[in-house]
Amino acid sequence: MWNYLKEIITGSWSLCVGMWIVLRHAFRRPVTVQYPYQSVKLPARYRGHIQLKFDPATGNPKCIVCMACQRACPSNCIALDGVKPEGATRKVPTQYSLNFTTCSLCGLCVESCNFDALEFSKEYNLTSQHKKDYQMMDLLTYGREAKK
Amino acid sequence: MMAIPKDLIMELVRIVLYVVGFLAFIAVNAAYLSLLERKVPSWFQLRYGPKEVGPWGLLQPVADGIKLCAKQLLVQKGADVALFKLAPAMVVIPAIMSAVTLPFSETIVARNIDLGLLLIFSLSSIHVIGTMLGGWASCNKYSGIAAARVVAQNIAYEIPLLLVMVSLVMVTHTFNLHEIVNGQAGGFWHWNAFRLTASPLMPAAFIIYFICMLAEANRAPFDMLEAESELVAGAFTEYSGMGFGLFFIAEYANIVVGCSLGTILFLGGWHCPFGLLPGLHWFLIKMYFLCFMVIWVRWSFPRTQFYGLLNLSWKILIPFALAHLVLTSIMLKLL
Amino acid sequence: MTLSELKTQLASLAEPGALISETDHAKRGTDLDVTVSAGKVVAAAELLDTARYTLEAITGVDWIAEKQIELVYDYTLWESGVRVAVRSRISRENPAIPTISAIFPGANWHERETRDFFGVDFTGHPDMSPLLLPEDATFHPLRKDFGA
Amino acid sequence: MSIEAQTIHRETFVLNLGPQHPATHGVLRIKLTMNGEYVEDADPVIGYGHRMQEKMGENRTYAKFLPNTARMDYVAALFNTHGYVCAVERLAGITVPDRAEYIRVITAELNRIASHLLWVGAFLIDLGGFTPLLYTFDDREQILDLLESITGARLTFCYYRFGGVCNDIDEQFISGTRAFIARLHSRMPMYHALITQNIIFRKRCEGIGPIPAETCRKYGGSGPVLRGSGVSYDVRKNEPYSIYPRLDFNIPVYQECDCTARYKVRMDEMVESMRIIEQSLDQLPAGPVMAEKVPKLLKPPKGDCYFNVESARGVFGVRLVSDGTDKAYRLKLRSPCFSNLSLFRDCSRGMLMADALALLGSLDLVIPDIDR
Repeated sequence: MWNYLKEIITGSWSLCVGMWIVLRHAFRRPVTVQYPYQSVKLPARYRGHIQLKFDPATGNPKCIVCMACQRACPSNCIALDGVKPEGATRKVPTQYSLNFTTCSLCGLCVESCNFDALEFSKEYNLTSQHKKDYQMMDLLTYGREAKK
Repeated sequence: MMAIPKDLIMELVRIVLYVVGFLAFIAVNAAYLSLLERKVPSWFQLRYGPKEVGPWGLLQPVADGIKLCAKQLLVQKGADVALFKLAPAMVVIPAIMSAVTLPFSETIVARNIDLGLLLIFSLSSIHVIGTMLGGWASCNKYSGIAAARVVAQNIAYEIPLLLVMVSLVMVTHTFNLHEIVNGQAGGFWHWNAFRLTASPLMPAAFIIYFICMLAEANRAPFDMLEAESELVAGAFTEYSGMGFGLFFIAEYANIVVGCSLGTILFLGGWHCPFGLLPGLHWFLIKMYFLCFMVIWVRWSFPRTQFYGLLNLSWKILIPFALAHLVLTSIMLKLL
Repeated sequence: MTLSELKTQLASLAEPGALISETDHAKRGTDLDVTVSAGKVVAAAELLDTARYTLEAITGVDWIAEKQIELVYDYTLWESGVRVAVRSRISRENPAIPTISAIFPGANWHERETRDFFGVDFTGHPDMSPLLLPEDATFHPLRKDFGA
Repeated sequence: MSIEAQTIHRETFVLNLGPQHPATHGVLRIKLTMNGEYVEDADPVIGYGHRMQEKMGENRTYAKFLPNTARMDYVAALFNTHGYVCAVERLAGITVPDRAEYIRVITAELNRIASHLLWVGAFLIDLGGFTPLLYTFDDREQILDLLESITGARLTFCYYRFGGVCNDIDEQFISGTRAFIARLHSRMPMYHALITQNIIFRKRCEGIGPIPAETCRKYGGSGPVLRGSGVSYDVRKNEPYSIYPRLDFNIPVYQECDCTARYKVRMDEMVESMRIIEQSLDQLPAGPVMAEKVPKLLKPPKGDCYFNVESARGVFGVRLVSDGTDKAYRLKLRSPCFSNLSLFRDCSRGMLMADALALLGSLDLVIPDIDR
């Protein structure tokens, strides 16, 4: 009998405590971020899709078409090509396209780059109605536009 | 041509006015309680809740209503079409009809019936059958389980509820809601919930009533019939559009009626706690406070287990209600 | 049962000339590595069951050059962290091995998975229907001749 | 039993729980044979999210498989990566610098807390309580922010490399982690008052879903499920790896075998993980975070090895067979949830449906980890 009453009392008390805790939270500020109006600050190491780095002096990509990123990619989503202009010491990319639909944003390509030519974009508001827009992302033009 | 008596016309106008009034009252309450049901947990849970549609999301229920009306009412293969379509109506009509005898204030009452309390309890039993039929007619196993649960649950909870009511009627000597309220005039110490002279267990009786009301309205933590982590949406799984909308309205209508009844029976109806300025506003304040409690309870606790719910009823609520009944009768005899 | 006792008992199960070696836990992750014939897998499981080992995983390795499939049963003793690998090699053409699911019910799923991936038939298994692959799958993807 | 009673007893029906059901947390389907509300038989059907990760491990180089490891148990992704890199390191004989080992432990334990916080919330959802989920997510977000600041991702971290980690941690991370630990310490009493003490929660968990230790042994159950059954087995203690032997922590064990025991194990593990993180931060040595001379194209010598780590859900094992080339010859991934789910059929027999779902929730399943 005593246990019966004790359980009722402790049980009811636990319910009251629970309700009190929940009520106390009602007077705190919401912690959610209202996305289209507000956005969180992305950390410096945020892994977005990749983009080419450009030499600020010449405006040309730093990439020398060594193909290390292409080899490092687990999903084979980087395709690049380059030529060696007359008199130049190194190659320049003529085409650098990223298949963003298969990219898993692992960052192995950026890590593999020995020439500091690749970086992560901070752009995450990417949307399109056509798959092909992201199947062949031309990073040469994309990077230049982003710079402007 | 026979002249229509003026009294009859007045009566007809009165009836029409009350019918429209009640429908509007229940509909607006259902709509805005559903908004409150989303706003209150958002405060508890450190979020904003609906805020896009109208200022503070005030037009959200309207948007919801339009959405529900625009949706097609699907009836799946194998369902008992007649019962399937009848069930939402069977649930929502008694809930609205119960409002007929509720005295909102000294003057605002549709029909002051001597056996008002009895009428409300008989009506509130019908919606159980409606929910059961809805679950049964859905031809869905989850709904079928829910239909079986709802019957067992409501039988278990009618008993302590009615035991509490019997003792209350013994104290008040009437079934008439209007008279019950007037018996509690003059300060909160006269309210039935605190009338310790009638029985020391009166506050417990109020809590029993509140718990039973939650169970009757199938509200969390007793929402066995739409336990979404077990039964998807229980009896309402197969309903779409306004079929679901009616169940939804009925749920909130039941809360409103239940909270109103709690206010009338235990919290002194339209009377002020300090004996000042009685009126509709006090009734509404008390009723919405109870509604808030209902929502608060829902978002604080996990769901009970089915046998836990029956254990609570048979092992705790019924013994207490019986003790209360015995005490009341003894006190009544002695004093 | 100490490790050396277990070793002698397992050695009695192993075929003459078969490999039974105490391996370095730090380098291999196992303490005892024993190869038994297909018929003795159940006996080994019984022995390890009485020694209160638990079955961690069953897996196959397709040795296509040797036309064999090797099954590896990993057992662990909780108290000491000792791991015993029981191996058995069976023909690749018609792979069949008795089930140990009667001794370790947990082997049921591991064996079904191995059947999915390698096509090994576990004789006496209560239900050999595909577990992870679609129910109508007729291919065995982890065989080396399965094109990726 | 009379013939009539027998026929009544036989009246069972099959209930298809999932693949889309609120309680299955993903694409898990359970064929329930029900006798009224009682479960007569529960047959889990898995494989809806099967991606053949093991084959992918065989047809790409060792480094290229790293991103995949985060996509199995995505709630506790670092443990899978940890198991994989440790197995490869064991086979290739790479020693990891101390600082990298410490960073691995710190981040992995943070991940464990995040995973357990998610579980507490999701378990309460299974039981019908919504509000705790939002509170645990509030705390979990802090961890994800911390991990994002050093790994660049919130879920699919891909942080460990063969021979170390890819990025060093900074002062901001260290102070942020200490602040988080202080915060979670102050929140624990609230969780206990809101959840552990709650009478409804207790009634729904105490004595529900017993899993005897022997069943765990027969099925290979591990992790909090096993420790809730009274067996003190934790890879970190019983088969120590990384720097765990240097740290002082306890393995919470409860004897009750029920859902409450599993819940309490996880709650206590969070506290223990915080102790581990604090000690690791105190002891954190300076130095490089990558071993020198790890070739870009790793070719471990011929042979095979096994490596176990204690993931948030149990024992995550990797069996690696190398033929000396740059790709694994065979990569077996032993997932904890796979074994933990396999005992569900045995343990749920005769339970009420709601209790069986509480048991299912208490196993802490991540379906892509089962399907791989």
